[in-house]
Amino acid sequence: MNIDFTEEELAFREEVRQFFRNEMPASVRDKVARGCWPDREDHVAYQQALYEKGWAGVNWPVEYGGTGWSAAQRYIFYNEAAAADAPRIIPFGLAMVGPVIYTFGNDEQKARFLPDILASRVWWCQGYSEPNAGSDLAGLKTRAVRDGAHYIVNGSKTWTTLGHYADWIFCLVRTDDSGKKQEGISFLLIDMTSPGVTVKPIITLDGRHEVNEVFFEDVRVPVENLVGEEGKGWTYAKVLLTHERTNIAGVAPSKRRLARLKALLADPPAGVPSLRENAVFMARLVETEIELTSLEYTELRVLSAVATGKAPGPESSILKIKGTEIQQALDELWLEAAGIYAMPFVPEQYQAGFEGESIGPHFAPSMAPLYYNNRKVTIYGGTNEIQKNIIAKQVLGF
Amino acid sequence: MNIDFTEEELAFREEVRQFFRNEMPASVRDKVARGCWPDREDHVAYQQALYEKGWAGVNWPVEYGGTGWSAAQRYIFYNEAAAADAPRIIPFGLAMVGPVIYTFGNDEQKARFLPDILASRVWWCQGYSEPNAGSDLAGLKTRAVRDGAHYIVNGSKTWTTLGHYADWIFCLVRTDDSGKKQEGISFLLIDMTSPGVTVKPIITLDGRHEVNEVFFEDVRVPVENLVGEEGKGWTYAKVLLTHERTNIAGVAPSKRRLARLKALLADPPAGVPSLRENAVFMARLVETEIELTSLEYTELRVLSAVATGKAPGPESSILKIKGTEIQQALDELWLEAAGIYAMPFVPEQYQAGFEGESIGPHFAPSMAPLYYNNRKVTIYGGTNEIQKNIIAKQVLGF
Amino acid sequence: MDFSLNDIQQMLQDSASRFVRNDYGFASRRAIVESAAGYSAAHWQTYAELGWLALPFPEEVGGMGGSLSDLMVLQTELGRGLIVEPYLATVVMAGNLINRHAAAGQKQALLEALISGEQLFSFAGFEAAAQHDIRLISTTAGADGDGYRLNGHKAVVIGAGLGGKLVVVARTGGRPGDAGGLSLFLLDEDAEGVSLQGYTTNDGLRAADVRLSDVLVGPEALLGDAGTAAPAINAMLNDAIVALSAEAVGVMETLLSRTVEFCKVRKQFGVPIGSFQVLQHRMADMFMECEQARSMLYYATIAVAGGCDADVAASRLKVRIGKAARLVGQQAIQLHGGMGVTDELDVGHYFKRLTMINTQLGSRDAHLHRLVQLQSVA
Amino acid sequence: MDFSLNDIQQMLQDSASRFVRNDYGFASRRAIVESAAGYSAAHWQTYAELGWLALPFPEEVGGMGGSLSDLMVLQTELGRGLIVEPYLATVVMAGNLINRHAAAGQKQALLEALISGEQLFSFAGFEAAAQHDIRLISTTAGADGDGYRLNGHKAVVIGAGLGGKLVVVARTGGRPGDAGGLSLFLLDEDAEGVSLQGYTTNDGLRAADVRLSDVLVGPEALLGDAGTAAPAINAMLNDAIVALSAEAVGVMETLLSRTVEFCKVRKQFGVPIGSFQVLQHRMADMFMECEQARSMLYYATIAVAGGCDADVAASRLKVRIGKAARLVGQQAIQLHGGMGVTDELDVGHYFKRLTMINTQLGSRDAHLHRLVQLQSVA
Repeated sequence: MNIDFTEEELAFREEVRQFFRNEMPASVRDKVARGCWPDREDHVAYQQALYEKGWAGVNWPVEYGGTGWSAAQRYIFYNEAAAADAPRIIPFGLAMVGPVIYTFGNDEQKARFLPDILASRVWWCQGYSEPNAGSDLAGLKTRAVRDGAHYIVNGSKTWTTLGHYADWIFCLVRTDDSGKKQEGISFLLIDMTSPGVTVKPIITLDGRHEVNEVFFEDVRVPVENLVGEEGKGWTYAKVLLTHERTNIAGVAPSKRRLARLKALLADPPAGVPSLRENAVFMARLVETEIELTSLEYTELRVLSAVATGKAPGPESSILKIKGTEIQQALDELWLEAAGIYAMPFVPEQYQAGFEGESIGPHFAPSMAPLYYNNRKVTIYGGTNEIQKNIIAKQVLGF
Repeated sequence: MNIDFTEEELAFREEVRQFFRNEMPASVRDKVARGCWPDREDHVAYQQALYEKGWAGVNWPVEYGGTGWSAAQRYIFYNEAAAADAPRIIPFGLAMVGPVIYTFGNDEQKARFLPDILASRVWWCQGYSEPNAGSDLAGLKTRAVRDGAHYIVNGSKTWTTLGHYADWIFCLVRTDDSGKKQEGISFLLIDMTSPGVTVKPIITLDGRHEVNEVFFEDVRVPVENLVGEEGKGWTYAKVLLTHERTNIAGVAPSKRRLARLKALLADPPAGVPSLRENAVFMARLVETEIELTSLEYTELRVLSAVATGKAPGPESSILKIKGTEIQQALDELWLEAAGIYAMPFVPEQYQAGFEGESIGPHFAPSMAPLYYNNRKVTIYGGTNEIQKNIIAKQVLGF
Repeated sequence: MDFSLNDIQQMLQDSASRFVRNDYGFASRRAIVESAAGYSAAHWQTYAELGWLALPFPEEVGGMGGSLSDLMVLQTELGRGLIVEPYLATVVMAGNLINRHAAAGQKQALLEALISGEQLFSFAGFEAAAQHDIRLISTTAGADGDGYRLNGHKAVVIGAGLGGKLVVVARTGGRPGDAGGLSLFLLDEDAEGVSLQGYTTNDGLRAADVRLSDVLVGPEALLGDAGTAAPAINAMLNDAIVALSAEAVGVMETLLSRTVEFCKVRKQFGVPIGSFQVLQHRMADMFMECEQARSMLYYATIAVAGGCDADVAASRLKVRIGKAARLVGQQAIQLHGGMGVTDELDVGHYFKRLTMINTQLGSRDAHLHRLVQLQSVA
Repeated sequence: MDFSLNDIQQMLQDSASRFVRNDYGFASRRAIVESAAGYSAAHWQTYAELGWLALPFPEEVGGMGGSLSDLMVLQTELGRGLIVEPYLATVVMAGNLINRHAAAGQKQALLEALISGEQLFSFAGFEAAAQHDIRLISTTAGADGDGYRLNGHKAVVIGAGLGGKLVVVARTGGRPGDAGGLSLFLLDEDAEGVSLQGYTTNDGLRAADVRLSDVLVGPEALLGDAGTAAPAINAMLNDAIVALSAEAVGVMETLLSRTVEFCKVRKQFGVPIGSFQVLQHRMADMFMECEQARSMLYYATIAVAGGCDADVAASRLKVRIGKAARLVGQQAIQLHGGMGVTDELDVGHYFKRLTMINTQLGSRDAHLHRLVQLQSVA
């Protein structure tokens, strides 16, 4: 058992720190540090900086322009990124459709799509969930009917995160419903500018527009946009889902949020309650910290197993469940730290460029919206209840 | 809304206090106060004192020798009994088979059995659960086959509390298995001295002999010992189970245990950790106290509804679930209060008459066995999981 | 021993329930929240006509002389409607305080104006550094001629900014940490030196931060005796915790029934999701939390009204409500899935209110910590 | 970054696992617990032969020079067997302390006797008033001629009463509350003035309360330098918490697998009870607790071995193990139903051990409180 970094890894860490110090756009860092939501341009600017450095394809193999990093290097990268207040890497292109294309796509598709994904020149979004197919994803109804060189797509997708920013969408569509419901699903890439595609905002509890419904009305999609085989989409999607669950855990960002909270409590600005004197609160904080350290080591164990050649298995469900529980525990701790100023709803205050007189401590009024918004994390990516079903079935053998 | 006692009720309370001060055997009170298990004679002595006073049939109607008390009077009685360190009233005769007999039995049975139950001259035990019929009580297999003026009983019962003290057992037996499993069950009274009845101890985790298996091998039971109609036993048992669940809540004894714990912490004897300085522990204590107060008022609401003519319904499942959770929370608090002296297993120290040198604070070594023993409370009387099924089905309509 | 409603309570429950059902649907509530006024003046008049504004006040000032239990019954129903009018601020807090502490002469006129619906009030007590602990208040009211000069900053004054009057807590003596020296002043929102920074709260109420800079008032602005307001404020806060908790019970019971309905019709995997045992047990847990919260509400209402261990009872209630609200609110959202986090569905708005109720008047953590400290020295 | 076992660890795991499977079945364990000796001297010799007694000690005294990780691997397997021999007391606690603090000359002979299996030891440190806080120790060792006179009462000395030697912590200086002034003494159990009140613990170990009344010892009884033992004791306790927690992980993983097996075969309502979703999720929760506990064990092993924030890491581990043990233990019993509370089935005995592990070396509450205090002043 050994988790000490090698000399090479320590040198790598220094290089990563340098990058974040010097090459990440400062305006983006400031927004994240202040709890503002970065906009489309911010994300693109950050990801293109990564691309320039050759680091956009964190998980990609070298042959497709990826880093080819070891598990330890990826661990270092994610921790340094979070510590430097980098925004999350938008996963839909780089972490989701990219790997599907280089794993299951044909050479034409690789040549056509991968470079733009890696360089963040094209913004992708995900078309999985439907109004009546949430936890029961395989029950999806959006249909793609073959018509010569095209599929005609009809139906709708929902909870499409940042779909209003997107140029392309990757979709699970039904191409056959004669057999088992999982078997008639295909994986299709759709240009959002195609006639018949409509994006409708969904406003969430925090008052934000982050997710969307996407409607397809007789949308013609060239057959060359089908990834892999028709009817095999479910297989490709399942691989993705395992990665998505691992990604959702968010250990490094949670560490950053916890460290920031402890710094706040150590030297509370005016208007922040003196919570270090409240042992009830502090016990919650300590227990959350312990849970997070445990999860960090669980993640390291999974990474270490992957490094020695084992595939990430249903254990990734632990990462999803515990990671999201910790995120929500942190939301609650931060909400408590907002004290009486948790109540005002002043969204302008946590937008970039706000120059007015702050209501209460600057961060405080954004804590309730964040708490509301983050209720989603135990729902999306397969609800935590679905994850426990997976553990019961695939790990415990029920 | 009003829970103030009337003048009459206050006078009644004084009378109850007087009784416990003067007429409950002092040796019994001392055992309970010291955390010792009262033996058969102790229980009988206490219950016969109640009988002498006319208070043995707390829940019984006056016509059968009961008190005919109002809900408020019963509430007062149970609280005073707990506060005076009275042992629990052994429920099998007075709270279980007695009510079944006076409700569903015939006149001969009433005349024959009720006086001895009321006077605690006969010790009853309960024959419901079987090795393969626990949560699925209706799946019971003990058979009673009619043979002229007798039933011939074969099978076994388990978890029979204090069955080794008992003179009689009331049993659910299968008299028919042609229809639905609930329909072929009958309610039979069996003399434990009948040939073919064997009692075998089950030693529980705490090292005690409290429960038993009872075997029936060709036991001849006169048909006049059948209560009510053949095949209707399940109906009678269900009524009992609702009462049992309510009884299990044990609000008054839990209040007593909590008060005792607070007294201990206020002035801790040598060897008891100074837990009042430990806010983590104290927060658990305060939350348990809040939960208990809530449950007390939930119970009062049920009693008040019963008093205004409503039958205790599936809400009694809340009493069972929360009451047992609180008992177990108290077990854990007391275990913590035992500190380092939770470890020694010295059962002689908490037997009556122990005069040796105590290992640690007198109460401490009995806390782990009590904690172990009380794991049963969320299992028996219908597991807490079964109770939640009942709430989901009967209250929420699933 | 009787927990059934008496005739007045039954009437209150019926009228409030009817009002919420007929006149305070989710769409009309949304319109009120989004309106410039931020509350419905017409509804406020209805509340006056229904006697709700008069409920807790003595008959001699035109009140109904209702009990804390009566108020509890009403608030529970208002909770089911997510009412945004400043009933808690005006009636339960500011009005209560005026009734408890103002001089007889002041009381009559102020409460009559309140009861008739003419005048709104808000309680400008809390401050950033004090949070909900009134003893830590630092706003000062120094003597100035025969009047006073007020300086300070009141945080998140619920109901301020609607053109009502402010009942301000300020120190005429003592220092932050002292219970003594607190006084009450009545100010107009637009008085010289008073500046309001108004906003909507996360749950759709109107509120404001109130800054007082050399606000000069005459002696008539002082409500009741100087320096002695702490007991009245404390008693008012205990009442307010009961009323707020009653509202929470109404919100929670609504969330439970919405969730049960939803799980009966929402299908996944070809069956209603309510057929899954895990979700059934989750709803059984929500049900038990609602019932236990309601029971604790009864306990605390009786204790606070009876003045017996009222501070402890109020804190215990707030802790119990906070725990129940967390489970019921979070699970209502979880079981609604994606729909639960949309602005469109009412469920999310009940959840938001419930979350803010935990913050309002001191959180579960704050009250639990207070109880632990009381136990540790008891 | 590598969490796989190295060759030595794999060998330890294999040999311990084989021993538990072949030689430490539940019936034979019960016979050992009920025997007059209370442990198996024969097994103890096996432990010596397998090198387990030598594991953590340096090679120069005949040890294997094993790491804390190696010890962790072994203890996890021993946990699966509910071993009652005093491995923790003799090797992990008393031996560790001798190795850390005794003078070189003393160390050699004592550890050789330990490693060969000839001599048992126990750690007589804790006291009733001090509980597990070593700074509060009040047992005194006053100077007497060129030796010492010991007086005090040691509480629940695990492994005492088996004829081994006691490593006693006593004050040669300072007062209860001081970290300074603590010294270690080596006593025979039957020395004059030493009286043992022996018993079995709830989980089948042997232990004793040890009273010291004017126990006169020569200077050779002092282990290492006088008055300076606190750092060594503290370091030993951190190691012991890691080892004890490793044992807990073995116990928990065993309980989980027993429960899963049981729920697959136990039928009610005509189906295996493991087909009920609520019970499946309960076991998924148990699984996650086991995994998170194991992860925390790795973290703390590395931190304690590296001497980096070792006190905090050990407390955090003990808190995490306490939480996991509570859920896994209690739910294992609950899911076994009536069978879980019988003395007959092994499951209950794993549960009993797990419960006592929480008490041993300081409970979850005690360590969490300690961490809260550290945070509050950090």
